[in-house]
Amino acid sequence: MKEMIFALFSIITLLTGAGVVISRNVIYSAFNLVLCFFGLASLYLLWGATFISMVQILIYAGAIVVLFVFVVMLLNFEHSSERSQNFWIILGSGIGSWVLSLFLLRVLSNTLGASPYQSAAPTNLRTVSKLLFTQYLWPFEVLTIFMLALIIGIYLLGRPESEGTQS
Amino acid sequence: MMEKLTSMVYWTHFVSVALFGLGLLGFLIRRNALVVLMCLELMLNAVNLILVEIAMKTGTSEGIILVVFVITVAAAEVAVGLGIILNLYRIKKTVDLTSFRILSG
Amino acid sequence: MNALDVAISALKAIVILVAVIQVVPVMIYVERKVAALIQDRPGPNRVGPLGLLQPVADAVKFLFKEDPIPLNTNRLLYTLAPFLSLLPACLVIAALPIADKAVLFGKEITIQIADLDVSLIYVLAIGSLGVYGILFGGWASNNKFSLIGALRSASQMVSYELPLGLATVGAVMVYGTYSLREMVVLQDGTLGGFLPNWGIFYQPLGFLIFLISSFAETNRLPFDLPETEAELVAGFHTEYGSMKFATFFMAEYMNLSTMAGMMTVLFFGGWHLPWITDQQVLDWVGSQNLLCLIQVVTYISKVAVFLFLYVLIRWTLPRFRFDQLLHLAWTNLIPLGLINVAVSAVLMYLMRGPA
Amino acid sequence: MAELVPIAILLGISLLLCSGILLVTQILGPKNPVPAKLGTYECGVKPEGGAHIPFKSSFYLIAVLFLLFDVEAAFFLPWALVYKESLSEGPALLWAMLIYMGLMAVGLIYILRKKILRLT
Repeated sequence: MKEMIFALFSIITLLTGAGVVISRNVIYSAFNLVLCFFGLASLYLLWGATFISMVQILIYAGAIVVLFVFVVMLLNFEHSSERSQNFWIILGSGIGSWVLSLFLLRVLSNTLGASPYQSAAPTNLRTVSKLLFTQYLWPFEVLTIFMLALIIGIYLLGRPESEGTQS
Repeated sequence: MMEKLTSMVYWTHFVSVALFGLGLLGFLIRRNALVVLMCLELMLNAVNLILVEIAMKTGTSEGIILVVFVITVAAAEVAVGLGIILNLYRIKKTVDLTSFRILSG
Repeated sequence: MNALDVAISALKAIVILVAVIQVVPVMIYVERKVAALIQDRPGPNRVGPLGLLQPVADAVKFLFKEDPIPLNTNRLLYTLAPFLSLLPACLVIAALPIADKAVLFGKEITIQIADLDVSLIYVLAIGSLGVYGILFGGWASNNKFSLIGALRSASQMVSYELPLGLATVGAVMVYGTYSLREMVVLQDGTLGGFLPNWGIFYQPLGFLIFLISSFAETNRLPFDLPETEAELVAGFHTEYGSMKFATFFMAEYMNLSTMAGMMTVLFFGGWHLPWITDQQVLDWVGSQNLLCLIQVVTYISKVAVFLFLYVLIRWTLPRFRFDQLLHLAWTNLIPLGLINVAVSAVLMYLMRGPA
Repeated sequence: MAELVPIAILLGISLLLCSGILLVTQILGPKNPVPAKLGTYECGVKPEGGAHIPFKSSFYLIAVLFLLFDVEAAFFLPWALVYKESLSEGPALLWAMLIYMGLMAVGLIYILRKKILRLT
């Protein structure tokens, strides 16, 4: 039963993921991306990772795609119809990504799928949080400094036009 | 075959790899810079799915912590990427990536 | 999970959803009556006794209106947008714990649709999706006013989501759990002998931030910038008519009741009566089901008080200007939220019990 | 798993409700489209040009800053969950969060000092 639901949500995720790639209109791509993130969040839920699932919705669907939609609305896309790519590039990329995917699937099945290791205790969120703030504290603080640099970078990239000419 | 189709592990691998492949395909064939960024997101999410699977299957914490880090990096990538796209749009009035080949001679 | 469990969950979902939807007509009536009272006019008084059937008349009118789709719109997104804002509003109520438990059919039934262990983040996450309905609605309408309204509304909603989240962090710190249900259970009893053991006495600043942000999150006056009738016609739903317009309206009022419910649960003890523990009430009435009924009534009256506060503020305060609104969020509420978390953390450390 | 079933049921009911609303208006409402009704309403004045006009990038800045601070605020949630029970183990988590919050505050002060949120 659980496996069937998992398969259903997997298919939804893949279809919407394909929708992102093939949609002509950018706003439909963004819409498909939201649905795809939803599918992924439900897959996480089915794996039992409730916190990650909610963070997925909170940050990916609630913030990142909102930003995409904002930019689509800010730019005037009324007349920018996308020309399609050169046929040979499409063919090459298609075959390339297909072969790479097959290769990856093979590798994953051989390494992860074959390993019979199954933990008795499920991952506990409290343990994860404690680890994040004790053992992995320094990577975490480095990430914070990275975010700080990002904020400054964002300001430099996105400041209004009138100020951009000064420096 | 049937036991593969009813196994969550197999489906996880399949979805993850297929999503990664889709993202890669879109990254290569689409010209719209926004869609290219979205495809990058798809690829990062494909990796997240595998990390969650490993963490939940083995009962360890590192997978979850890595997912949190990946989400942060994805947010950073989108923020900077869209900033660059907005600036490019100001210059050329288009987001078609093929019109930004000013460095390729 | 057998068939009976599924049937019970379905029944719970339907009953609670219908109950929350009933907030909409009640709120419409109360809002119009209070507005009339404040502006010294009679208000609705023609349909039914005291105008009580006015919401019904409104609903029927909405149903029988023509529903034109303007030309040059993106038809798919135009049609989807109202439902994109209604769906999150419907889904979010799953996490609200209304009462403890009743015993029916020989089973213990919790009066909450889904007892997730991360229900607090669930509310925040699903609540943040309401912005899509507004963004897509404004963009698909092909109307400049709608687009400006949608952009304003979206900026406002995302800006105020941050203080909202930071205010709930304080509550999570105090209770040490994400589950709203466990939070309410922890608020039983009295604090220091003379106060109810409610979250507001642990997190007064957090409550204030949450209250202010909830006005902005639900696009209510004094933060109803997206709608500003005088500037933007009607904001993002200018081009909407008939039941689609009513759907936006429904979503707004349902979000309002969710926010009121969240405040009740996080800061005002949820289903608990003040000063009295559940055990004492149970001893008096002697039946778990009766206790459950009392809890439901308590919860609903607390929510009603907050809803009335929303109405009162809507009709007494003037509107903010858009830059003032963003200024309030970024320079006041977010730093205040951070300070609240820091001060709570330090205080909790200083006042920690013996290990 | 068991607690996901009610949410799925609620999602189904809400979807039914939404499609029901859509269907009922389609059936009950009259259909008499005339050009004036289908036109864009911009205060009764004829619309000038397309509606999808480019906007100031300030809106973009708000959205992107929201994204960054949302990610940073999301880190508070796991910390807040374990803070209470870690109190007996000394102030390690308190210091971790104070450093983090200090760095976040520096970023916030930076953007406030630069006044990039002015929209007027």
